[in-house]
Amino acid sequence: MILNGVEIRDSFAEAFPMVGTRLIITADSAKWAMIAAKTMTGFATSVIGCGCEAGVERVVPESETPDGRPGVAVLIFAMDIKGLKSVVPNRIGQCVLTSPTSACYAGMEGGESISIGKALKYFADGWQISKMVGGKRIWRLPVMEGEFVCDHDTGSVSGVGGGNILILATSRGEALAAAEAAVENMSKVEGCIMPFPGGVVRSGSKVGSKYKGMFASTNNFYCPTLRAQTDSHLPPEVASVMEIVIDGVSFDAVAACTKAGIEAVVALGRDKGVVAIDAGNYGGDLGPFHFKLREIMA
Amino acid sequence: MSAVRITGGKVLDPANGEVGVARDVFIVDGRIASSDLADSATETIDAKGGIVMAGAIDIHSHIAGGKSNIARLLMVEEQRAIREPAGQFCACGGGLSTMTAHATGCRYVEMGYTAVFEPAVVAANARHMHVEMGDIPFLDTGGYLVLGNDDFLLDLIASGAGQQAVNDYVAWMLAATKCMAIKIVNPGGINAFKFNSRWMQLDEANPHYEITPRKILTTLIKAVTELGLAHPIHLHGCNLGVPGNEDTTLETIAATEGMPLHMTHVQFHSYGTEGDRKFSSGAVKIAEAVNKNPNISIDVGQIMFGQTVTASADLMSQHRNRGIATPKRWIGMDIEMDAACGIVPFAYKDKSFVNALQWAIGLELFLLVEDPWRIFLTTDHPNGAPFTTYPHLIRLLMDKPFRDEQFAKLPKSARKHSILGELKREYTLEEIAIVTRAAPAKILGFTDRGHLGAGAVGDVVIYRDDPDREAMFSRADYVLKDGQVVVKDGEIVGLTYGKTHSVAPDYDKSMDVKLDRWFDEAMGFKAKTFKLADHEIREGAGTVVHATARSA
Amino acid sequence: MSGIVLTPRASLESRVDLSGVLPGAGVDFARLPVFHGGRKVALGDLFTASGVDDGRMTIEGGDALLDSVGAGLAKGEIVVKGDVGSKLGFGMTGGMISVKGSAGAFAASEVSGGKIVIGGDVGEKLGAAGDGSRRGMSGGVVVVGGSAGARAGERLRGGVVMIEGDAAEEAATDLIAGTIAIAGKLGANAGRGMKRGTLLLRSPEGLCAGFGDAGVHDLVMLRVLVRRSQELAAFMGASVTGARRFAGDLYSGGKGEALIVAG
Amino acid sequence: MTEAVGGGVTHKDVVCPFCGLGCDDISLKVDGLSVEAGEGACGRAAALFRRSAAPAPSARVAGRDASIDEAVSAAADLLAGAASTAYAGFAADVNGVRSLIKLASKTGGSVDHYASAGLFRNLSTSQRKGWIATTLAEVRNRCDLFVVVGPDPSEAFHRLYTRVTPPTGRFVEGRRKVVFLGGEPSAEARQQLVGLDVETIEVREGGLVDALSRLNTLVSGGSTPPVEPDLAPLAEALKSAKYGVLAWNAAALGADGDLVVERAAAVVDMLNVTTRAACLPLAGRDNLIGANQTFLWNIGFPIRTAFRSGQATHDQALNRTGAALESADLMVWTSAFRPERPPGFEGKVVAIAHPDTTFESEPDVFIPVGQPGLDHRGLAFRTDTVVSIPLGKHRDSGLASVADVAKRILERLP
Repeated sequence: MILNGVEIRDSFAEAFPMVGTRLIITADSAKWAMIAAKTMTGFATSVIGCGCEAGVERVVPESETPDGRPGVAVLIFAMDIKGLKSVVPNRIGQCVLTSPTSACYAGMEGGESISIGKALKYFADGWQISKMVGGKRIWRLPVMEGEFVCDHDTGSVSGVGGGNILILATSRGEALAAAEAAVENMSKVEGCIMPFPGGVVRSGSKVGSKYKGMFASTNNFYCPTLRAQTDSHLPPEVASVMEIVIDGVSFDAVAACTKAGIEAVVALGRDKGVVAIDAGNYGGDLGPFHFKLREIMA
Repeated sequence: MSAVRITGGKVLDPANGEVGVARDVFIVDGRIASSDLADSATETIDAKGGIVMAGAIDIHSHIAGGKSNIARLLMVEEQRAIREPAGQFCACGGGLSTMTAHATGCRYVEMGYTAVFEPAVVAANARHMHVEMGDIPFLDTGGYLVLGNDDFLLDLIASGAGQQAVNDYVAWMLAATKCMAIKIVNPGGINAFKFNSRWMQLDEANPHYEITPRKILTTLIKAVTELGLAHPIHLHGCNLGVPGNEDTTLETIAATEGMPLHMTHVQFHSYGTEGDRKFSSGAVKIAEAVNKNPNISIDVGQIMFGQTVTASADLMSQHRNRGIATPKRWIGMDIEMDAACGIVPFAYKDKSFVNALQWAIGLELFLLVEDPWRIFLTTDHPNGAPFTTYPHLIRLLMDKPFRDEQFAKLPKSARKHSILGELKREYTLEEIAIVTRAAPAKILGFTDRGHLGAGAVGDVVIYRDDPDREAMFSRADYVLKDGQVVVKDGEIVGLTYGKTHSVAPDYDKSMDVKLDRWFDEAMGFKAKTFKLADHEIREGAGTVVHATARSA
Repeated sequence: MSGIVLTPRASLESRVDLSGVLPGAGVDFARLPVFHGGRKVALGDLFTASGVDDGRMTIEGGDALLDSVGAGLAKGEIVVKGDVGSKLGFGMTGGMISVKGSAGAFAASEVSGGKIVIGGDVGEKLGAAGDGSRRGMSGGVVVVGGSAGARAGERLRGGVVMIEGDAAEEAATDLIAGTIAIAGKLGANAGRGMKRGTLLLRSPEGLCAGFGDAGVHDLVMLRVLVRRSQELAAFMGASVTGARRFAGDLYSGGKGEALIVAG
Repeated sequence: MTEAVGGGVTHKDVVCPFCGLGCDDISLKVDGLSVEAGEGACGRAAALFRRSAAPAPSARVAGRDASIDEAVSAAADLLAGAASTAYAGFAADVNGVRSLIKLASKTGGSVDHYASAGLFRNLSTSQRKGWIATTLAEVRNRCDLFVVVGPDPSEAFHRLYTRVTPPTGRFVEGRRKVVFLGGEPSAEARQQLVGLDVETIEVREGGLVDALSRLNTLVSGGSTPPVEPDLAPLAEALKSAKYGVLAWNAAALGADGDLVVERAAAVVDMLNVTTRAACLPLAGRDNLIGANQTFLWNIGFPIRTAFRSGQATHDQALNRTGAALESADLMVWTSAFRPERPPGFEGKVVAIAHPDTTFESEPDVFIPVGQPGLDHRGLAFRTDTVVSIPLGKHRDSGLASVADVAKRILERLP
């Protein structure tokens, strides 16, 4: 399949189940809401090394937030519910509780509940206050600046982690420009995050390594400089590859996000140096979710 | 003359060696008669297909008194939820673990019980106990007087007044309170708690009197032996409910040196400390000791799962238990230089490791103690469970597949610590008749109860021979109390009241002088006010006084 | 409102306990046993029952002698077009009760869910713990259009109580948790023994001596409350951001609060 | 013990039934029908035991003298016709109470005792949370620090201190201390307290709840705002006492007395974590405690219970006499111990009462009854709920007992 001169390779992204949750972080200003959100989703690019994958999902307007202040929705994904229960309160405790004027609310209902305020209340050393109103419990933790307000818990969802696209381009600059365009378009899709820096990962990996103890290592098949030494998957004109990894609350969300990314890249076209769109997989036997690029773009 | 002939049933009367004998039973003027006395039976009861037994006797059930009233007060939810069934014989009472007097008599007699004994009469509360027992229909009753924490006694022992003085005091107290046996609850421990001790081991000295529980126990065992009381000391030992108390229980058995002792609710005293939760069954060791020591008898105090309330004179242990109260409320009282009480509502949960193991320990005891004449069927009502669970307990004892089925429902962690699954024994009907009738009568010294021989009281029960023993023992087809039919086809058909039993061994009248002074000085009122008069018992009927070796 | 309609046959002279008279049970209402004075009678002796039991029930007229109306209600709706007596909605877990007139003592006592709206006044111990119970109302919403008698919210454990009129003395005594908003005047000794929970008031006057002033604060929590409870939004205004905070009962080591908010 | 003297006999060691302390050293001089209390009787007991030589009044129906039979019949008719009966007064010995319970359960109606306000203030805590309580003799022998909470209970329990805090106690080392918190001893009490350390801690009017709250917080190791009175020394004294007792007369505590009781019990609960302490919750008179105990073992509920068609329901607010009378059409007033004046009532009234009872308006049926402990034997409970006291018969007045009258009415019911 070729769209606007860009080859959509007959490949698929192979993704795994993850469990995730959404939080709404508010603050007195949009600026501080974003600072809290960015901080709490920092160092959360890959479960391999970070224990979770997290990112800003969207900016939430005042009219939609639980306290009427500017807000940001974030999504956090982990490999299992136990992992999620551990990372979520930890991140809120270190990065939201500490962030000026912030408050933190459940961003989804249903599923297994993930303690947030319930776990964080002990910081208040007995001075914590719980309120149960409208069927929901919320905690107030007195802090030096005033009070940190945080819902008791949030819901969770069985989501999809590791959706991806690979952008194969004729130069590093063109690859990055295409990736940026893709991320911008993908960010509009609700229910998804691109957890890597700026949404882009330049060091896509393969499973395993020659070194004992390494779970992942550089994806030499897509490294342009190794073309001569390895069974390269790259066409000769490709000089740089950027990957965008997608975690989402559902298969459909990840599929929509994938599509949005490809569309943005295709819009740039072959003229802007994009040669092909590919996706990372492991042969299809490991991850239950397969995002077939050509089906998505059909 | 009134005479009743029960015909067509199979008589199960282990005391007289009759096991399923097809014969008629005659009751003349309220007592069992030999056939030739009852030719002109005025009433014939067809017991065809039924099993005829003597009325059952419960030797340990907290049915009355101040602590029962406190329990009723605390368990208002239960009282609201469970009311006596409406009908001609309803008295507007209610409750299950806190059953009111009238309901207690009705529910017991429906199961075929005709005598129930209150095992913890605090002397100061004896008058209340008697007046309340007077409102329990159908049942013969009597109380065991709680001694062993009373300051007068501890002072007597500590001051070296001698065994004779103790004997005289015990006799004086029995006469004053019109009780029929002596109970000891946590010997010296309740008293020590008043001096702020929180634990009391068998050989630990009381903080004030400096005498040990062992000394109190052995002194009172001697006293009841020398006074000639039929029932041995009825002991609730030290360290109730404490993991590791199996050692205390074994030491206590050893301390008797062959003198008779009845140990009550032994399930609560058979705990080891093995396993990762430091709680394990001591039933094997305890049963072995009971088997080896013919001077020892026990009742079990089986627990059953569900809500109940624990009521005990042992405030020392109840204060420790206050944190596990369910619902969260409890009452304690220090009582009159005499004893105490602690009432803690509690729900035994089958999902709880400890509760599940307690359940198994009770059954292990039942199955491991070999001599049915020295073990009695109790739940320590209401402490382990309401007495209404007896039929279920009987089925657990008689029906191994049923028992295994119940056992399988318990947490694996608890089952791992119990040998219950390996115990193959099933109680026979005869053994049930022994543990619920013949043996209780014997251990209490009744020669005219617990059997169907000529001269015995006309307390007779006819059960339908139902293979489901729980159903069988839940409702008797017929119950006769003193020869009068009070239950027919499982329904109460008439209201009667039983008698109160007591003993009155003689004592040296110099004890009167000592106690007059004690009451004047320590108690602040008069000994003669303390003493119950005959006219106070059952509206003037007085008690049935049983002979003792020294009685006048 | 249709459903079952109960119309009194005559004015009542003795108290009537309507425990067990609940919509949605699919029973013959006329034959339901109820306590009347010292006797048990059939509901049909006192009321005519008409209509279809579709989960709703209307009591025409109403009477201050009608006790335990809606006690134990779990679902459905009850409307009383007049007054009720003691224990309105006692132990209710869900559903809706609306009383046009006034209610007696122990209204909404031990309620754990659902909503009760009372147009008029209520007697003492609104939402309080009943005899022998440790805890009062633990969830749900109660709105009182008029004033409340003494000890409103005693031992309240949760839920939202909204009193549009005054609250008599000793409101929120030994309050454990939950929220009481009082638009009118507060009687003496409010909040004694308050452990936790929130009083929303117009003025601190009436608070017991054990409350300490913590000053005026911007409280993000208020913005959340008005978005989660229409009753509290009506009380505080949707744009509320701050309140003067009093903490108490400090005499008993309590960590409750009284927030003084403008109307 | 009975001695003949002059124109009568003197009964010694008579047990007094009134306040619930159960003093048993009263002497009564009985001459025919006249009774005069001598030694041992406190002022109130002397007044209540006193009888003139005049014979008791006859039973009355609608104000006219009637035989007991006629009065019993009239009472039975009224009961049978009543829609809603309030059994009020309810002051009788245990047998009287038993019979009244049977009557009430048969006829339907609510039950309350006229002196029950204090009992229910105590139950508000004991039933809800529980407490650790004690009895008179324990206090007498062990208590080294006796804290009187609120008004001096000896106003109602006259010989209280003589009974529970004599100068020496068997296990009390040193001088016993009595602290009055928010009350002060009467002149009579001061005489009983000679030889003891007596301290009074003043509490502002209506401030007892707050004071007890603060005491509880201090005993629990918390802090409270520093307001007068300074209760830290009392908290420390209680913590270092061997057997501290907090005593109160709940009937004298006022409308927020339930809160006082709750906090006092909490203080005791906390003290027992490290030392020993107990409550001595006093309440009631005229066998209130016995009536409640008898109710508990027969019905399962405290008094303030209603019977309707053989079913008992317990509601402390609705079955309070005052509330019950608002919708009752018949009041059965029982008062055997003293001529307690019944509350005014618009409906019909059956009074089974002390011969000297006066009424706002003539009851429909009046049946005079004897006093337990004077005219007939009986049983009453002491105020500490554990001990019950046997009451004797000390004169032949011919007056029936409450039990007899209630039984006869029951038998006459249709």
